Amino acid sequence: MSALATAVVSETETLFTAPGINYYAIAPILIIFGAAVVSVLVEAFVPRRARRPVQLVIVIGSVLAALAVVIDLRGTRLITGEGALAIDGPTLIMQGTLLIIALLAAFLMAERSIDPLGDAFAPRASALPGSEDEQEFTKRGYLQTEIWPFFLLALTGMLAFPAANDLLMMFVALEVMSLPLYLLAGMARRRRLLSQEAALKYFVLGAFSSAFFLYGVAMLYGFSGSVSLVAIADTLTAKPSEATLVAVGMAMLLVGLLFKVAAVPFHQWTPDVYQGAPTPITGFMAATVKIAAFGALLRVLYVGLGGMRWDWEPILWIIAALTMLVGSIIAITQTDIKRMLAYSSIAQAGFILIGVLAVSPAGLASALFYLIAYAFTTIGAFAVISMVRDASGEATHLSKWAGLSKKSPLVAAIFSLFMLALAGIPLTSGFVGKFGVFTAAIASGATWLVIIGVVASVIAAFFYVRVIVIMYFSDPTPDTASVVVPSAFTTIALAAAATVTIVLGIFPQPVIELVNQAGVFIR
Amino acid sequence: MTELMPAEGVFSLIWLLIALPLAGAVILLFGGRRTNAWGPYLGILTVGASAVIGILMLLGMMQNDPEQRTIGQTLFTWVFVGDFSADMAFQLDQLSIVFVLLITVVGTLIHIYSLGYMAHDPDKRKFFGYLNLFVAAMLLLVLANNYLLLYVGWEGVGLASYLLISFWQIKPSAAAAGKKAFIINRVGDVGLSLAIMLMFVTFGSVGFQDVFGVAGQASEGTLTAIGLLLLLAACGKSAQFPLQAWLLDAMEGPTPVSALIHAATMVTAGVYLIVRSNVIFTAAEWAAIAVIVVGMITIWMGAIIGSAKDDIKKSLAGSTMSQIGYMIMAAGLGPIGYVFAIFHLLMHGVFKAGLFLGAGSVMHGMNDNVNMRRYGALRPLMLITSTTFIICYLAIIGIPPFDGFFSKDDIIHASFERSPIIGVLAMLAAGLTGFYMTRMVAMTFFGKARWEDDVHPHESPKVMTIPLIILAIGATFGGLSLVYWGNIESWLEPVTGIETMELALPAWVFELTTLVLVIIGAVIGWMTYARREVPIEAPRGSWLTRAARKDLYGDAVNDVLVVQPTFYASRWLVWFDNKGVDGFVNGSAAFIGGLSGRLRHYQTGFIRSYALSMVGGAVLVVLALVLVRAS
Amino acid sequence: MTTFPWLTTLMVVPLVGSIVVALLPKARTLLAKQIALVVSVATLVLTVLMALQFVGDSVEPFQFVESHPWIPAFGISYSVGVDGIGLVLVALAATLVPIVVLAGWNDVDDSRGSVKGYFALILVLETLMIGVFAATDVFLFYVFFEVMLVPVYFMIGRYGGAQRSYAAVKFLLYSLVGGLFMLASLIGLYVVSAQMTGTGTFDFLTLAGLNIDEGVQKMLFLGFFFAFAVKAPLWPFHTWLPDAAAESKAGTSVLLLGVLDKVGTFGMIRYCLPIFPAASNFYAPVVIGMALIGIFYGAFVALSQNDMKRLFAYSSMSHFGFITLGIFVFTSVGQSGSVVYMVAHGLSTAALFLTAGFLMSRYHGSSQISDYAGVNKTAPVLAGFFMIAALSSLALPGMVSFIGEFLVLLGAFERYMWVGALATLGIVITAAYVLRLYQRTMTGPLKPELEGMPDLRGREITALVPIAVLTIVLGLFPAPLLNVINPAVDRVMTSIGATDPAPTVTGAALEQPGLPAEGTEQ
Amino acid sequence: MNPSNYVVLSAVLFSIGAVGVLVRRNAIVVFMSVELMLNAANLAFVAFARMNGNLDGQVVAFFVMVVAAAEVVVGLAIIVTIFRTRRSASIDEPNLLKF
Repeated sequence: MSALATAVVSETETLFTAPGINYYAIAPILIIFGAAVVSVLVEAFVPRRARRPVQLVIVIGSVLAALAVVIDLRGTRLITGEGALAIDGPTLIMQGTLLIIALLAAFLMAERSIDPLGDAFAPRASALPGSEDEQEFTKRGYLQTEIWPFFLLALTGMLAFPAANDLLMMFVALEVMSLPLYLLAGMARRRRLLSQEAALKYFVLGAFSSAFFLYGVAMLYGFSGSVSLVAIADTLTAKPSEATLVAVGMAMLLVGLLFKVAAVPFHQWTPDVYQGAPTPITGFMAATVKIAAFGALLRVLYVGLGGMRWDWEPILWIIAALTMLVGSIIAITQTDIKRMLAYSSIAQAGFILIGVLAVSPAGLASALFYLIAYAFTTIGAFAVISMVRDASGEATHLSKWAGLSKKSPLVAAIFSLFMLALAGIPLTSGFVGKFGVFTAAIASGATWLVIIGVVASVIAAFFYVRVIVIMYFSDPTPDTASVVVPSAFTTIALAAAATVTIVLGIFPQPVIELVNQAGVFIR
Repeated sequence: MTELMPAEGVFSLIWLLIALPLAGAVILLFGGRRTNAWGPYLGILTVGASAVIGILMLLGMMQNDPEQRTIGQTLFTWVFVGDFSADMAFQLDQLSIVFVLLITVVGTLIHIYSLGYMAHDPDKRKFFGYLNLFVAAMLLLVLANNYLLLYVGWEGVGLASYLLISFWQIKPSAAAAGKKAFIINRVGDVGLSLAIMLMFVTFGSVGFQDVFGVAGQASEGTLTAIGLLLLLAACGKSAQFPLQAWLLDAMEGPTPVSALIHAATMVTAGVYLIVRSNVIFTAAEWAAIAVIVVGMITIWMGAIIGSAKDDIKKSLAGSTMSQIGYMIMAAGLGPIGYVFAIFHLLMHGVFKAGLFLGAGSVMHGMNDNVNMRRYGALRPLMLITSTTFIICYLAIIGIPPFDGFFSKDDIIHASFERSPIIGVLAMLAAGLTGFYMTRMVAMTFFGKARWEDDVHPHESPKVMTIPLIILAIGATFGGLSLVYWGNIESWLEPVTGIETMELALPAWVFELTTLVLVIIGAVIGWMTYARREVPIEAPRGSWLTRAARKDLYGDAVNDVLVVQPTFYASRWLVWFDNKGVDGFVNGSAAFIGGLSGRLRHYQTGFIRSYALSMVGGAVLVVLALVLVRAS
Repeated sequence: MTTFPWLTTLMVVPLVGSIVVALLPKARTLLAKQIALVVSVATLVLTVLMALQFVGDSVEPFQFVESHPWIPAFGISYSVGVDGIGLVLVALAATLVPIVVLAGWNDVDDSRGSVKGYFALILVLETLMIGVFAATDVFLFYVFFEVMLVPVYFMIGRYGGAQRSYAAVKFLLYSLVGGLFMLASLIGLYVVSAQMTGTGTFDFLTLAGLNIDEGVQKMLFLGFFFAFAVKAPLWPFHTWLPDAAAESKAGTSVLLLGVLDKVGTFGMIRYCLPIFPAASNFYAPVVIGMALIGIFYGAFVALSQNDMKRLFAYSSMSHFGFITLGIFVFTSVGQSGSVVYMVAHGLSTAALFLTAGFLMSRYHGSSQISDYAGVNKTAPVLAGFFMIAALSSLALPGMVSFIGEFLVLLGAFERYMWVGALATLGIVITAAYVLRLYQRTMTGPLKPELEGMPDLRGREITALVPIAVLTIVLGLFPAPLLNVINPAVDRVMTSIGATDPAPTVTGAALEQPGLPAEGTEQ
Repeated sequence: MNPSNYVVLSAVLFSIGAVGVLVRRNAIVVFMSVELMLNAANLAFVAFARMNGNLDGQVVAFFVMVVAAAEVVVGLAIIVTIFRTRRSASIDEPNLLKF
């Protein structure tokens, strides 16, 4: 048994599988899943006019209920579902964060005041872009309500993904999470060609990566005779010799997961999808998929492959460095704000990987904190993007943000806050996050990675700062977009994101305690 | 070392000596236009009050025993760090009181004179403010009890000099001259700074008493270094070779300034510094020799320049250089010379102030023209000015019984004591003095009138002539009285030490020889410039004349050796900063930007290309893992 | 010892003021200025009250200490306190802010950023400046160090000149590069402290007390020093400064060069030396080399600048060379001199930038030297202050800058004679570029375009007078500075295990009357 | 027959699928290639289940089939929409989002 495993596993549950299923422990997943099913039924049976309010009640109610259960479950550490699901500290923190972020994302998706034509989604995704049908639907004020079942299903997958303790569960969760997102990405009301293209790219590449993931699972199964992470870890300790099978399996598994976290060189879908997808969905997916995927990655690496730490560390090391650098470097010449944030999210993935690579409880805690900080900031940033508009919809080209501070000082200030947080300026959540992962990494001896991270941070700071330059230091042009006053939905989401960004920057202690107490993954 | 006496009675006012003119300066300079009306009078009053205090102190000091004439007054500890400490403290002894009197008395006279000379200048108030500032700084210089405080006065007079040289700063030449003076002085200041530092490192203190008390214990090398550094400082302040170039330009300032600062007092600060540090120079022979050499070179440079200039003030400035050269040289002669250096300094202060003020008076009547070739035959029109000028002239060339005779002859004697070569050179230079001063007097007051058309020469008002008369009286009797009545040698002896001269020949031989040489020089001058027609356009002259007109190429040398290379280096560094250092910074930014531009094109937008990079990545990861596992 | 939270109060007052100013209606510009002035003056008064209670020769390393846990998970606390060095710099900041507010009264209009925004930023900056000098927790220091960039960035970028956003971004990124490397070192330090003491800490005194392995010190030192070298700025990390200074409003430049850049040199003496004594010794020759190059490089480049503000920036670079030199020669004279120099440079820079700013505001805001000539004729008061500022910059004896400069040179000379001697030559070039500037702008015939240029007004004079008075008074009576600085410097010297060289001639008793206590008997 | 041959076969199939994704232009064919990869994995699961002597692999295969079916639904929906918009099923044609 590796040193890590000894450190990580302190309980004797290793050989003990719970008989049956602890339903309360997996209730958050079940609640959301149940709500999703109900939501599908609502689509079928509830009259069109009533669908939106009903769906909203279901979504908000179920998310809040799930959140309540997660909070109630705090401190739980158990493995249930015949070893398929691990409900432990990290899982619960991620689930909690996912639920809160999902709630904010739901608010953004429910926003109707921003776009004069309705919400951010095509009234009928099946209608041809620009066709008479579409215009008719728009005129009638149809709203797409199928987004809600998709949303809930994706959320189900996300909640299960970091909890999955065997690779089959993980694969299923991955697909449950991904498939609805593929569809959601293609449902933008405006710029539908881009949106559809994003959906296609996301789907094909996502499926492609799933195939890798699955094949990797197959190899590991072939090696260990089980898809359980614990069993794989044990087999690795027992017979560390079978090089090729394990190496191939591990590599392909990593490819699938790294695709989801958008690590270089598996990142290329990210800019296209982030740019093309409807902005609330981009915000939702940028924040939550990253959490869920890192949750799964962490569990696979720490629990399943912890014994092979010395094998995967150098590779992930290079990938992390590349991810930070490539993401940051390409972002500096972007002209579309959503695309820029997509590259930024790639770079951020690299920073989180630093925490992952610390391979220590501190690394896990710091990665969790970073994910929380990043998720709130990101969803807030996309909320702002959804509000900055001109006649053709969202004004995502950076030139249209020139002098925005004149038109709306408050929004410009909030967006600047998010940019500074992403850049990692102190007194914002992003700084504490970066500080945490760097600290964990240096404590584990990954000093050079931190130095690369520092260099990448500087490069990244350039493009975050550039947005501030454009908003504050340039004079408004006739093309400058205006900021639409949103309804309470977006306002709440934005306020929450901004508040968390500041509070986590100034008083991070409670959350740091939370992630520290989350301890380690259960085995 | 003499014990410091506590400052009691009149001596408790030492600080007031400085504070009075300083207060005057502050009020005049910061008081603004409100003080225009009465400001100049305040200026005179404060300096005059200082003079009175100074005289009282002299009287008080004379009542004490010679050993009890060194008075110390400490106000507070000024700078203190670790082992370093310098007090805001004054030391009044026989040497400083001489300077105090010179500065305050001559200063008062020149203040009064300025009342007339500057009567119509709109910035008269500022002028008096600067003059007061100068007096305060100069007093601080001579009263300080440690080198660091001396440095404050040292630069203070430099500042005042700068401000006054460029007083008519609307003239670019005046502004440039002031700047030049300050910068060249700064070179000298480097010497003073380093000397102070070396003293601290060597002796652990920069106070006069401490340093002189243990100076003998230091190695000769160190003392020589300190001596040379002090000499550098003296060269800067006293316009000695090689830092002489600023003095001639300094004549851009108003004439009273030239009289006070660039003749009587400030430029002699170098002499003060060397004499004050006599302990060090006595112990460091090579430094003393360097002092003699510098002094001798300057004596000749100044004399040659003075002989060739047609500008009356510049000619006088050359003369000043030369005379200070005498003093510096004397100070290099050792204990034998210190007293004479100070003696000559005092005498020079009086007659040179008289000469400058006289020149100012002439200019006043000649529409501020300084070209002696446009003077001539002014004597009948300016009786007082010419008489006083001629008295001072007799003093400077050393005709008995005028004061220069006593002081200069002593120096020449002392130099023979040291070495015949030095003596002969000093003696010959005295002859040259006779020539150029006669030339000046002849061109100005005698010969034919060569005035410009609209000039109506006239005598100056009383406020200007009275100081002239007083100075002339001083020039007439000063030497006599200090030799026969006051005995300056024994007065200064406790400070400088003394050494009796043992000359191979009786003193009158030297005196006579010198006198003969001076008269020969004077006669040549007279024959050339009074008897013959003086052309209005200067003749081309010999190469030496041409060189002397260009200040013996002092500026050209500085320009080629220092100024040009500095600006060349500066421009090169600007280029290097932009292209090199900043170029690297901007270049790395541009590099990353370029890299970004390239990298983003790998994001082709084609799904299959993305898939390819995923497959490629996967293959690499697999290979890497297999390799890692295999190894 | 009082328990009143002085330092926190000093930080809170301007912060609250800033919020109040920011929340004012946009049209109430006058009120915004008035509030800013009142708040900054109140802060100054509080600072003076605090300084009066400072015990010069206290045994405590820090006074006015406050400590509250902040992020205990990382051993981070909100700990503030000042020693003599911190105190004088806090005082410097508190002094300059009201002056800048007053001087910048009409500097900004509504054309680009809002007026109230400018003043709110100044007040925020004051909070951060005080914080950065008062922090005794290294992490807290870092936070202030970095966050300070943000208001300055906005002050340059929003209210600056034509190239403002280039300058602002360059400033920010350059500083961030330094800051982030420092962050890496900071974390390294934390990890080392965790390894050595069991629990990681950022407490300065604890860290300074650690005996860190020399190899580790050498690595960690670099991160800290790089950040400080960029901030100070030391050659060759200086190129952001001319741009930032040239594009800023005069007030911004004053705070930037006068106070903010001091954080760099402050950091060296407060953090680099005590925490990494061995590394400091190891790198000292390199640093001294950089400082020397900086002294001459800055001065030479300043000599042929045609832009006043760039000239001041390069001259500051030269001055920072002196300050750094003084710190790294490891003599108490040099280090005390450096701290005095920091104060002096703050004052002289303020005077230079403000007078130049007043001058520029009278002629289309041009900072080109060649646009001016003979100003003395039409604006003698302005020229007079310009002269005082120039003299202060060239360290005229009798001004506080002289004391700083001389002590630095003396300290250097004590330790390395030739270094000190070489650096002393710098004073000539300094005089050259300063007087050349004065000559070109203030003297000579008045340019026809400048005919009728008004002289300084009451408000402007009010802003300049305190600087001039402080410059001269502290030059003649520096005891208030030296009394508090010397004990702090002694502590630094002890922490690096350095002792002052003794005079070569022994028996040179300090016989002057009125010596401080440590002097020998009469 | 040695079950490990099936593993080799599955690897070959997986590779064919992967290459198919890379070289084919028609979105449907690309999609089928992905399905081929999934099924290659299924084959591997089953073969390994046989080799390891437990049924886990076979169970996994069933799950994968279900997931694949769901994926088909989603995939076809997207591809059909794109086809209707662009009148083309070329996977290279949607190329607005790049750089």
